[in-house]
Amino acid sequence: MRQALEGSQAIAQAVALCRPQVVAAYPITPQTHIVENLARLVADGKLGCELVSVESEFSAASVALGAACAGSRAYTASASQGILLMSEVLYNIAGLRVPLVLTCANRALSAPLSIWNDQQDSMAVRDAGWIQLYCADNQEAVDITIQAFRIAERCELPVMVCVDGFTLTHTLEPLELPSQEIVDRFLPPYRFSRGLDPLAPLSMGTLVAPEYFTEARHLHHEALLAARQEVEAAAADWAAACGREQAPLVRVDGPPEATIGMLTLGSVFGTLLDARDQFGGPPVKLLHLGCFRPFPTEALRAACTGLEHLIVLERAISPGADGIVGAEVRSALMELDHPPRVHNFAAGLGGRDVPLAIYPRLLDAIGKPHPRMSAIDLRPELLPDKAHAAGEAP
Amino acid sequence: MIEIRIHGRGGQGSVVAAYVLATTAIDVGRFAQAFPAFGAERRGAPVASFVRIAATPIRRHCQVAQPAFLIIQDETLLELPETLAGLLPGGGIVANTQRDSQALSDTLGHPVHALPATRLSRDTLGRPMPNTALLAAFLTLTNLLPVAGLKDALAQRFKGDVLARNLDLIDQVAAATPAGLWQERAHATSA
Amino acid sequence: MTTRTLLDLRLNQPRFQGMEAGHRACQGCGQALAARLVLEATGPDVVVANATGCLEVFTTAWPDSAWRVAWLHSLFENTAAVAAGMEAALKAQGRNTKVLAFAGDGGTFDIGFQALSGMLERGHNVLFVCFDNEAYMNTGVQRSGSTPHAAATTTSPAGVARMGKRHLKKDILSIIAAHHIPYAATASVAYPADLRKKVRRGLQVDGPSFLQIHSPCPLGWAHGSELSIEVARLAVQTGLFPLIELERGALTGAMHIRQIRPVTEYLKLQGRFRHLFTDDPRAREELAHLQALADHNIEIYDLLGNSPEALDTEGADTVRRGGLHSA
Amino acid sequence: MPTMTPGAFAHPATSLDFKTGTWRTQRPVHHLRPAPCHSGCPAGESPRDYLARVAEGNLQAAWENLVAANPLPAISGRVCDHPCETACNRGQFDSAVAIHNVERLLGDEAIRCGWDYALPPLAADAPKAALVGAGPAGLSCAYHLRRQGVRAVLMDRLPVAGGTLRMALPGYRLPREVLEAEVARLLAAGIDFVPNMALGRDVSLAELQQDYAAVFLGPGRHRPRNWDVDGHTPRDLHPALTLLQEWVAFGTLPEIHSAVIVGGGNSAIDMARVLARTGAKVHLVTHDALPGPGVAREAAMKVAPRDIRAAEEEGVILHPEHGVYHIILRGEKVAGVELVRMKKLALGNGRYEVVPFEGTETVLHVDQVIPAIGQEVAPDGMESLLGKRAFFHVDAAGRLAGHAGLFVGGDARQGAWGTVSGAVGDGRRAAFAMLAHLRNEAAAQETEIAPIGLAELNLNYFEQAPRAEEVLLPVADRTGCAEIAQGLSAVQVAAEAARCFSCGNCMACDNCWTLCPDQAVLKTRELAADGSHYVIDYDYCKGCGLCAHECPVGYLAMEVEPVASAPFASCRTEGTPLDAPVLR
Repeated sequence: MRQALEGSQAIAQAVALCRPQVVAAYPITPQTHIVENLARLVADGKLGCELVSVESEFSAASVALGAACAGSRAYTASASQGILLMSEVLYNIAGLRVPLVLTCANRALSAPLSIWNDQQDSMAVRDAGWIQLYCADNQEAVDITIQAFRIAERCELPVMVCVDGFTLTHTLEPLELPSQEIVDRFLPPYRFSRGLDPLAPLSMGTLVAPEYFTEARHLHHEALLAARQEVEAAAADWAAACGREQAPLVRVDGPPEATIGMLTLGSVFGTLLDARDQFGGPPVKLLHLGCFRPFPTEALRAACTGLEHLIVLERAISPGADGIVGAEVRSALMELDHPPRVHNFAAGLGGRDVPLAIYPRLLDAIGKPHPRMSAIDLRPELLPDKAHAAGEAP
Repeated sequence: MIEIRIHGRGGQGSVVAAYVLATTAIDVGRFAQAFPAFGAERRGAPVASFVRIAATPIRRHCQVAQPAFLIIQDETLLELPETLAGLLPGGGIVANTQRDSQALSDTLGHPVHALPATRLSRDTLGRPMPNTALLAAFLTLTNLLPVAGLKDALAQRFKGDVLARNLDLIDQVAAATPAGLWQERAHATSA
Repeated sequence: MTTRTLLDLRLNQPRFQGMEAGHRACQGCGQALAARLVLEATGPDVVVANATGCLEVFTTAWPDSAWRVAWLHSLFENTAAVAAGMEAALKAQGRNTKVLAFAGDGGTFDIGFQALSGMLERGHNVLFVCFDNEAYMNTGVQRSGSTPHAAATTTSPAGVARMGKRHLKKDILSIIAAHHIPYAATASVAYPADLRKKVRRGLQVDGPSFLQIHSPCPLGWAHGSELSIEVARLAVQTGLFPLIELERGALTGAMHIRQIRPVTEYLKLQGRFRHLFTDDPRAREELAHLQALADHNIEIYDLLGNSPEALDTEGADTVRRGGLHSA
Repeated sequence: MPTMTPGAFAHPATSLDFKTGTWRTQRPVHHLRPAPCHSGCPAGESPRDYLARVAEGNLQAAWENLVAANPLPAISGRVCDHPCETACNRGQFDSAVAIHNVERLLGDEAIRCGWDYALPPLAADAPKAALVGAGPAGLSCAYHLRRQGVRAVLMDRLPVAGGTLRMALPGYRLPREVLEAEVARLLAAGIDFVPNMALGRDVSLAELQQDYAAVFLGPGRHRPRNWDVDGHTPRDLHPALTLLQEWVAFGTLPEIHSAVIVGGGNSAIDMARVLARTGAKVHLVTHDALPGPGVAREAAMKVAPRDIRAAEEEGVILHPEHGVYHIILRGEKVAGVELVRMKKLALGNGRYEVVPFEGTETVLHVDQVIPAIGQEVAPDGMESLLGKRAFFHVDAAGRLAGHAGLFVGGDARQGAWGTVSGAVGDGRRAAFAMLAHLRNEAAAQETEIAPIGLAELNLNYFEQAPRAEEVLLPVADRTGCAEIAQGLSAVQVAAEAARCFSCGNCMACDNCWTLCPDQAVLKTRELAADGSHYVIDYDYCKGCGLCAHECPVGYLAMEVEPVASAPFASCRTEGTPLDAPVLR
């Protein structure tokens, strides 16, 4: 039933509905409210799980790994610097094919230090071998968190649910929370085939020599690619269970005949929807990439057929490269007969507000020469003079 | 869609006020959104929080740049230029102050409704928490949402004596505030 | 006779102002006060490695910085290692600029402990200062290894099932002392002269030194911003936060308590212990537990002074007309 | 508009651009308040301030501060009943500061070193005033008039100045050489003294009022009040004052074996002690109570507790809260007295009534009764003014209603303190009233500000420290006029000054400067305009209240932040010079 909930509160309730048995909690803005709400549920006896208040994110991921291997459904949450601190463990968890769910409350990376929202943290660990799902709003944050547990446990791969810090975690919105019965029917009790069991004592995390390493990595890669079907299956089953339409890989909103597309990840998608209504102009197809790993190549090709221009609006910059999502979108669309020209921009770095007015600016920018990768909302007046000049089109 | 900005100081419950107002709207079947100006609220530092209320789902996730109304929890904030920045022409201000509404309206160039929320809350709640009184005045002035909705929203957060005192405070303020004075202004901006 | 401007007066204060006004700390912040007191004792010839946390956030909101000393913030968990690197470099260059490491209790007891232990074991000539406000305050009062037993935080709330933090406050000083470093001590903002003396002792020793400064947080401990010193003083006078000095692992100094106060006098001023004053039997049990912990400290550190001394808990903060010129 | 720097580094102390003062909802303010020792002193001294000078080692500056109110410290230091010590906040902490000993030492040092009263030279056309009676009231009034540049012509019917001090105070309390030295120095500083000039005999009041625009009357009380019990008085009744004056002048006393002295003032106690020295068995009966905590000043004996103790040590038997019910006569000779318990009860309108209690009668066999129940104004020369009354009815400043230009002070006043400090205070207040009269301006109203209490001090910052007690002559040696109280040494006085809490005024202890988390309190070497040693920088003060809470002396108080009338009042930038704290 419809409730007014802050994003973090809703995520915590969703996690609780999935009956986690071990939760590793460590505070970091803007994720802290999630673990605070879980701690409140435990302290009030409403959630019977082991809440482990660890001393750092490195240990938060390690505790979750240990718990999942030992046969319990494990959960943790973090952001920004915390994600980097635990990155060594993240690669380890994926390589060990251990199922667990982590919420990443997206926040910029230091240096320079910022506590505000962008997606450089989850993008920085895109090669860790995790499934990475992005939420456009807090309703998706609830639904995708619940689906994430089933996806992880069926694929035996860890799932990172990415939610924009502050703009979603600290925003109160009307949300639907499913009943415990619906979640219990959708999500069976935790079972991990390779769990540590004295009766079937497997050895996990072995040393693999050159003769065998490639095959191990290949299996991991295959599993991740196959996970696309599981992401879609989970979305379909969950839509049937809760009655809300899901758009797991790529959400498309706009007239089929549109020749201009605009693709983004996270909460900016809602702002673009409102902006298109407000500013009008040429027909534009708005795309939201709900799943970044595994990269939904076929789904993207289908969505972009017929487009002449595709604006990719990223929320992070890889210094020295031609964009992150933009580069992957270009390579995915190359084999199309008439691939659209990809215009790659970043916006809202370090929490800068992305207003509705970004929409006309983007449409205007594709008509003029622009660098292969640049921040559309850069403030040149803040730059020292010589760099300012270099900022012009090459 | 109506956009409202609430100004206070760290520790004065500005974020709670935004959440309560949005919860009230959602409970009576409207769509709403509330969020704090994201940053480290230091006790005593000026902070702001935002509320959007509309008839259709609110999909955007960005700051409120041109609010239709302001709620000022601490009158000393009226001295900071950024407090009134972007307020729509004719945008109403509900201010927690002992000073006279008309005098403030002339000075600030916007319709102001002044009420001594700190004193009222100290007398009725036993501690200086101006947010409930200011919200009650705002809803009475604009008829944006039924005051009864505000009471239900508070019932979700408080109980027992604290709730009873808050409800009593709401009735006091609603009775002393000209109902519907800004109704058409609230209507005009919600188109 | 000239009318001096405020700024002219500010730039000619008799003590070194290592941290300037205009930082964004909350009203009555114990940590802001402690940091400035430390730098008054060290003077300007220092380099500071600062961990993530309140102190770092409220002093360096670009483009403003409150620091007048060379200062670097890297991450939350690597402060001691960064400081060790600085010390090695300065040694290589033959410069005797002192290296300081600043961290909160989270950055010392928990996430930064490994790097700290490494730095101590390798004997780097660094003074590591832990500003202990007993929880993760920058992220909004979550429990840390330093949070006292039974204190309520947002991640160790006083709920139906539990009365605040279940575990005990980590005895960090004993663990640090077990590294057999030349000097480790505790200090409090309620005794500034004692604090500055211990900073100077830390700087004089050759090798690592550690100072844990009790720094009240009006927001997190939930007391009035004007009570920070009173609360800090009671923490010492009740025995809950003993002011002691350890050299090479042995206890070599302690501020004796002239008149021991019951722990309730300290606890009742703070909202984080409010749940201990309900008529719940577990609350009474926790109060007795905290009193026992205080009595234990008094016993093992021999804190009870048998006769009034000039530098015991009543004498150390006695004021003199014209102020304490030397301390 | 800042320019982004590589790695976003920041320059030192740039936080000064961010004025956190806008966070305040209350602000700390320096609040100079009177200390209880000032409010308690009838002479208007401010011991806290001269104790501060003593603590700083500047005894002359201390004396100069003291004599700004009371020109006779060497005398009052010895004989005053020091209400300042009763009021001292430190009394409720461990023990009051020995203020009277400090005052005595300063007075003695001034005499020893010849410190100058530095009275301003008189202008040729300076207004002049006449003063009748060279007792403490007259001397003080003349001195204060001269400080204000008025020529003071002080006359007394006796050949020497001093009044009651000279005539009635025994040497063991006030040594003659101290009295004469201090009075002489005061007169030499610029007061025209005219001895052997009795009002009514050598000059008339009318003549004075003709020659002088302002006349001060300080005749004191020198006519013993008649005393009787049911109309009976023994034949050889000697009032205490006359016996005392005879002893002080010639050292002789009539032959008395045992006596009852009736009265609770200084002359009663002195009479008892002088008589006890002759070996007589001496009782003192008074309806006053013994002074002490909880005893109202009006109901208590107007004698310093140390003098009461000394009297008991010297054998005087005290009967407080008693009265003489009958005198038992054999013919006209006294054979004994019948005593009864009595109590001075407050009537509620500030007046007191003496109530005897039937059933508590006792008999004392003595051969003499000596009344010491105070004196009245000798009316000679002032009959028209006094009429049938025993004292002059004047307002606080000594103005006599209906007689512009006529002022009265000292013991001659109805409701007088009956002490030296009271008389000195009367003289000072009358002087300023006369000055206003001479310049025909409205007299300034002395507003009474409540003194600062113990609760407003932060006692964590003070340590228990015993009070220095002066040595007294052993009882056996208290024979002649040798001074009994030996006073304190300079070292002991310095220690006492260090014990002073400095209530309500900054003692530059550095607490506010040391404990401000925002570096918003700045220390000044010079004295700031408001007399403190610290300046609060309201650009940055966040109003947390720490400095006010930790100020040991209650000099800092928090007040609600004044909301500027016009919004967007610009904050002060650091370049502009200060307005309040101009540094001298």
